[in-house]
Amino acid sequence: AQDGEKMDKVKAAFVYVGPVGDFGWTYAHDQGRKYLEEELGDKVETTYVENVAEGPDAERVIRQLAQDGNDIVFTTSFGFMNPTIKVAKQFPDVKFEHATGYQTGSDNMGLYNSRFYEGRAVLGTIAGKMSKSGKAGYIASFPIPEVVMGINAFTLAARAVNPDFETQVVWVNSWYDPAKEADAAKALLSQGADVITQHTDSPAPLQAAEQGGAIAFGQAWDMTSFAPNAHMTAIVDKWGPYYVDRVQAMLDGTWTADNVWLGMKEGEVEMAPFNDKMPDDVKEAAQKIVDDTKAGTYEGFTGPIKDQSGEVKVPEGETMSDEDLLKMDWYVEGVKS
Amino acid sequence: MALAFEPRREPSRAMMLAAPVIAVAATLVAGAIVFTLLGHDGLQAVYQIFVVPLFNPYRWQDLLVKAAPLAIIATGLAIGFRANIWNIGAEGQYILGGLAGTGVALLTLGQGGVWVLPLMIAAGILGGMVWAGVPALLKTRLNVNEILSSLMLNYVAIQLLYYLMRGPWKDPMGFNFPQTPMFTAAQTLPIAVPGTLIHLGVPIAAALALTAWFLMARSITGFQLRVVGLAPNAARYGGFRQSSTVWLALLVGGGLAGLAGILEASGPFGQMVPQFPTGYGYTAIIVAFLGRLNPLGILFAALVLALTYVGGESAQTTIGLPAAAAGVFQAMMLFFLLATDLLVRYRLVIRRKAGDTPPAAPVMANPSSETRRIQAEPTT
Amino acid sequence: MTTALFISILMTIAGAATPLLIAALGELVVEKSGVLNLGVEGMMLIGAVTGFAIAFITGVPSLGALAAMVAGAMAALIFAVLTLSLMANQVATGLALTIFGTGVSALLGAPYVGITTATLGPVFPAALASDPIGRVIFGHSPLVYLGLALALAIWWFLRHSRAGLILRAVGESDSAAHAIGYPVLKVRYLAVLFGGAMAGLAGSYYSLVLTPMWAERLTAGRGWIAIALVVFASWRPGRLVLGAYLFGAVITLELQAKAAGFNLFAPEFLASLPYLATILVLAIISAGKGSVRTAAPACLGQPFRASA
Amino acid sequence: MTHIDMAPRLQLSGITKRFPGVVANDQVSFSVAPGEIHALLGENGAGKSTLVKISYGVQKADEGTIVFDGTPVAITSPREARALGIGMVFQHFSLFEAMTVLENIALGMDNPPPRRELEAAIRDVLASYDLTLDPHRVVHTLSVGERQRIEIVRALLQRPKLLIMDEPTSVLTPQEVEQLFETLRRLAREGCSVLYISHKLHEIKELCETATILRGGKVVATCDPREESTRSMAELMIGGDLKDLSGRQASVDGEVRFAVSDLSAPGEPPFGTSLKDISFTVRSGELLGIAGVAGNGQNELLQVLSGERMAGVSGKIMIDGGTISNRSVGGRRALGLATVPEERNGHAAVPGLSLAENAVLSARRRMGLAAGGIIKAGAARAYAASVIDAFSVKATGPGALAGSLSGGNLQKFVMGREIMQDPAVLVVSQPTWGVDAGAASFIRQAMIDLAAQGAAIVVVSQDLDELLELCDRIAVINEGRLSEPMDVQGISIERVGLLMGGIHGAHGNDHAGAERAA
Ligand SMILES: Nc1ncnc2c1ncn2[C@@H]1O[C@H](COP(=O)(O)OP(=O)(O)OP(=O)(O)O)[C@@H](O)[C@H]1O
Ligand SMILES: Nc1ncnc2c1ncn2[C@@H]1O[C@H](COP(=O)(O)OP(=O)(O)OP(=O)(O)O)[C@@H](O)[C@H]1O
Ligand SMILES: [Mg+2]
Ligand SMILES: [Mg+2]
Repeated sequence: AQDGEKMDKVKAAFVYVGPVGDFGWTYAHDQGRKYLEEELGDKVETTYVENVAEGPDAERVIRQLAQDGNDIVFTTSFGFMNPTIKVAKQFPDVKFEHATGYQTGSDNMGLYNSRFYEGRAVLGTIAGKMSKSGKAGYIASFPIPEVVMGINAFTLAARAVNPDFETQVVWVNSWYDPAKEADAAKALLSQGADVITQHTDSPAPLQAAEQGGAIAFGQAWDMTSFAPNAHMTAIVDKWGPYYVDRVQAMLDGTWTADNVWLGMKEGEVEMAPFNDKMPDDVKEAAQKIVDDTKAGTYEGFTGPIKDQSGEVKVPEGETMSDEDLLKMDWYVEGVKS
Repeated sequence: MALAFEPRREPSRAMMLAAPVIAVAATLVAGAIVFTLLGHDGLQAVYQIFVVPLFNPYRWQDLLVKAAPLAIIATGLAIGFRANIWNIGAEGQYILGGLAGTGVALLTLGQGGVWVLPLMIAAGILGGMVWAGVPALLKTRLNVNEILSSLMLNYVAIQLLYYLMRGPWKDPMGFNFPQTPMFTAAQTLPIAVPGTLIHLGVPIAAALALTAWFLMARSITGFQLRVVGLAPNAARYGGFRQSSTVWLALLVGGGLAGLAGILEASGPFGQMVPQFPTGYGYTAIIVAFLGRLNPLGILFAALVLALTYVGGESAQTTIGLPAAAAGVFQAMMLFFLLATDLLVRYRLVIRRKAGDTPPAAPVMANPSSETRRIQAEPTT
Repeated sequence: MTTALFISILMTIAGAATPLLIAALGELVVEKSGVLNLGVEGMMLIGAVTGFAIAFITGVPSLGALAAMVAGAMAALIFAVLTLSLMANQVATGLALTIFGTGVSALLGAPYVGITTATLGPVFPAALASDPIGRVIFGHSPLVYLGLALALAIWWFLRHSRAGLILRAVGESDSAAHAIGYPVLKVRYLAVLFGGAMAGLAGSYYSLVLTPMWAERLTAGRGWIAIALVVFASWRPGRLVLGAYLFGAVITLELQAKAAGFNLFAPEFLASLPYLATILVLAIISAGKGSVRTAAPACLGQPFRASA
Repeated sequence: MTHIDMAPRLQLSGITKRFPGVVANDQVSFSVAPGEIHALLGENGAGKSTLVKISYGVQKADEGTIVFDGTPVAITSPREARALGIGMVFQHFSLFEAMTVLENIALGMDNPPPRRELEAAIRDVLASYDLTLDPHRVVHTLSVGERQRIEIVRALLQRPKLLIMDEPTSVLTPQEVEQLFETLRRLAREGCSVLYISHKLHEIKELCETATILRGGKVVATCDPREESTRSMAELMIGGDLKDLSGRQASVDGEVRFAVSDLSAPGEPPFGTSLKDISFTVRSGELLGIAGVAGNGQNELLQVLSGERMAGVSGKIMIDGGTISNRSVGGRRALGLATVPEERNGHAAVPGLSLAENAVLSARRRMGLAAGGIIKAGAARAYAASVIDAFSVKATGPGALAGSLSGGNLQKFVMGREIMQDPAVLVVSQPTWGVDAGAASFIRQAMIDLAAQGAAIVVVSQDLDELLELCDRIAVINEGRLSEPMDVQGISIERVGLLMGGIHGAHGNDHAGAERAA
């Protein structure tokens, strides 16, 4: 497909890091793929490869997909960035879109990401209002900017309603280890946390919260079914609209490499329905964050923001740039890690 | 009548070659049936996984690149297994090889020069050896079972990798992502066949297997390892020391795993990342056995396993077979290969049970006490 | 440390230790019969998915646990046929079984992703578990008690029963056992099937008790730890209980320390502690004059063929 | 002493058993009367073990019938055999090393009584047959003789009507043998039949009333051993004339080639025997015999002499005046030391390797079978072929796996491999253990010929007759100490027996000497 040419049909391929059955990150992307098929019908043909290890295996799979005649390849894990860059250079006629990366090597490769931290602010607000102990347990995978950003956004929002609020982080060093995530949640609960939130992919922490009588939030997907009482809401990754947009651009011949970071406004980040058990004032406060975020009137990373040592990192009135957010490696006051 | 396995006096050479073919054929048939029953197109699945990649030149490159580290690690492991040294720690040794080479790469980031890559490779081999040296030391000094110690060290190696990636070795320009900078051109493994993906690791794997095969078959050291594995007391009788064998087996295994590690890091990866270990160290154990612990067989086995990976991926895209199905296929093929292995050492016979024959003639006369000697046969 | 915290730590330790204990007990019996089955992880996954599916379909979690045992035993049967009847290498077959279990469980489990089911909750009436001490004693899922009871039963079986004596004899010298007239292969088949059933049950602990759900690779490598524990315990059920709970404790305490906000020098070091500790313990007991040698079944891992 | 009027205890007819490439038993028919002690004789591989395994249900015959006490029976398992009243003591013991005597005995019974009762029953049997054994000891701590007693007690507890013993005496002292014979005779008097396999023909003469002789799986003769000479029976077994040892000349005046002084070494952990101040010398052309009961340090001595064990060894070993004690196995070989340990399968030879490769194992230096760390395959094959040829080893060629040879043939190959390296000193252990008469005499002759060429030879053996026939001087090893060597001329067998038994077994008799004189 030459640039600028209209197409009748687009072959789109997806590369997943986990199994489509993880009910987390990969599951959400696959839901996006299905949404794409629904929306565009027979104008699109999709395939996917799941469980692809980051590194040379990914490079091979991406290349294979390019060779097999796909017009656009979505690579959906940070570790696929360098492989995607390599393959994109070798296949200038194929378009590549990489999720969560920070660089590209050629103009047939675009980047996309979601502002999940916008959802974290909603969770933080709920936590700050509902927690009795003023302490949340945060089960985190790896201290990459994406995760750090989420922890900070959550804590900032919680402290906005409860200035003494603390977030205790436990790193489990894995995106997916249900037993360990469950044990971490139990440990946090026993140390006095009454809110559990997570940046890992399994519903196990939710179930632990349900058993321990705490509240918790779904990750990537509405996980109410796992914890009907504990599950307050969830940040839902809605990749579907973006995928439709990009494939439509291919069909129209208007695709260009881009680096987009979309959030609630664009419908890429959504909150799952609030649990009925949430008090109305909490619902209102939470909904207000959602509405303000969509309206552009709420930006969590607006100063003054102090780091753990109390030093002011973001002065009053300033808002952190996307560039700074994307390499965030420090924690705001109230985070214990 | 019953089917029975009867031991052969000597292993059958014909069967050594035929057994894998029988196994693959059985996998194809059984796989097609099972997956049809599970609601997939079984025949297509078999075709996509096992046949399509073989007729695509691009896929051949993938096969070779994927098979190279498996073959290198398996060759080293097989040498140890021959001597009954059960090094299950290749995964950790692979990681340490990658890490040691990466350490050199990080120290030489600014420098060019042809010596950089060889130095990285030497460091990688050494790294794997050091990691394998721990179980060797524990076994020779304290008699610690090497299966367990080497297995445990795999987990430690992964944590060491995580620590270095998140801490001291993190790319300062890398947006805080836990990974090193990309290696420079001087630190990257060159391509062996221009215009392809086939890097230097592929010919190295082949050369190593051939060398290992020759040395195992013909050298005194190879002989030593084989004798230790078959009969440790005889090895001592032959003048081979037990501890030297343990060290040799583990250091060779660790060194080759380390080599595979740095070749992968400096080749396909081009940097060090937390996702560096992908289970090659475990898969190589299977490769070693499928290759009958013979380096030439291992080359073949590594290609077959690579085929199941590569073919499995293409079956996902072409017919939407889930990744798990490729895993099941892979396991089925392993099962069949392991099962047909029997035919090398045993032959399948149809045996008539004793009860099937009519009873023998009535009992012969009780030897009378007068008969001092019955000559049933003339003596000369 | 408050009592509540202490109690809750104890509860978590039991939770983390139980599946390891059950799977390792099964493997211990298998190894005592002279067979090394490295496929525990695969059998656990098959047990986990089967347990979940049956519990979901029937709504009866205990039926799920039962089905998990059957499924684990069926997976073990593949291993048994290959290694016992066809004399395939046990190490390689065990690894292949793990690959198989991972794949099959993912295939079978696809329809169950994203749903939850009734759990195998505490056995004793809640009244008993109302005070803290009561919780520690009576507040667990039945499998926690079953694990401990099994350890005791297996200890008695190996030490004092005729069948246990025969099992040990088969693992000690298959050729001698055969010469006296014991059905070596039959004994080993039974041991391997039992090991499979235990692995299946241990797997179902994850999908029915610890995290009542199914997701691919739910057991996340715990099967390997179970195998390590058998050696760690030098083939003794009593030490196995100790080892499993010790391991559970290390895992739990690491997370507790993190949750309590202790800033550890390198969390990675703490994460590798259980493995380093295993090596250390192994070194200590191995150096102690041949105790491991006599504990290890002499025929472990060797194929046996009866000459008839 | 006839048993015609009674139904035979065991009657085999037309028993045929085929293994791949061999007919182990070919239409074998004979019978054993109640209370009879019946010998089963034959060369290595004649099919004796196979036949008794069939009778005990361990293996199944392809053809033929078994009648027990007048009733045709199908014995398909040892359990059924025991139910009939058949007991067996195996050639290769069927014991469990890591278990106690009690557990081993319980395993050998079908319905053992509870532990305490069983222990009492064991003590009863031990007392009534005058045997000693501690039921609570773990087997791997026991001597070979004690291990055999476990098997015997196990069989006796079942009150057998037929006791099968496969080469039971190859590991016992003369005193132990005598005690065993007493037990067997007593059993026979009580009506129990005994089927007895041994290569020691003088024992057969002393013990048995009838002998069935097998050759190549067929019954070739039945005889009364009391009326035969050992020589005539041996000739029946091999189907030809037995050669005399020739060229035996006492030479005690050669120069000292092998000298060992004050050799001490710790025992193999955990239960090995330590060596204590062992000294002896062997002259050129001389054969020194070392007698002793198994487990008294013979294996340790062999390993210390060969260099396989060096840790903790003190003392001096010299060849032709040069010290070798600080040299490795290979270094000692290079200087002319050749050793043959008692266990051929897995120690002196690797069953899973070809004969050519087994030649490389110990002959690579002296015969130049390797260069620059690489094996010279052609040279190895040629050397193996020459050994096969010179020592009449029955094998398909240098490529045959060592494990495919029968015990006697493998022993010939191993001996030939060492002897043809033209060693200065040869140290061998149990050179003819379990080897049939023909092969044994060949092997002995080869050692005599080697000595005649000037080598010094040390023979460690439990077979006193062999030593008396072969050696110039004999020393006895007991609990790691070596006695003064004694000249064979005019030696007192009783004294040797007493030395062998140490202080404990001091109630020996003179039967072996008497037998030899006959
Ligand atoms: N399990 C077996 N498989 C194949 N061949 C066998 C087997 N057992 C014995 N044979 C063969 O059968 C023949 C008879 O062996 P057997 O052990 O009965 O001899 P034997 O008379 O007991 O010899 P020895 O005096 O050395 O003990 C030998 O040729 C042997 O190679
Ligand atoms: N299970 C078996 N399978 C195949 N061959 C066997 C088996 N058992 C014995 N044999 C063969 O039988 C032959 C002799 O066996 P056996 O054990 O009777 O030896 P032997 O002559 O009695 O020696 P030894 O003196 O060591 O007892 C060898 O050729 C061996 O390969
Ligand atoms: Mg025999
Ligand atoms: Mg024999």
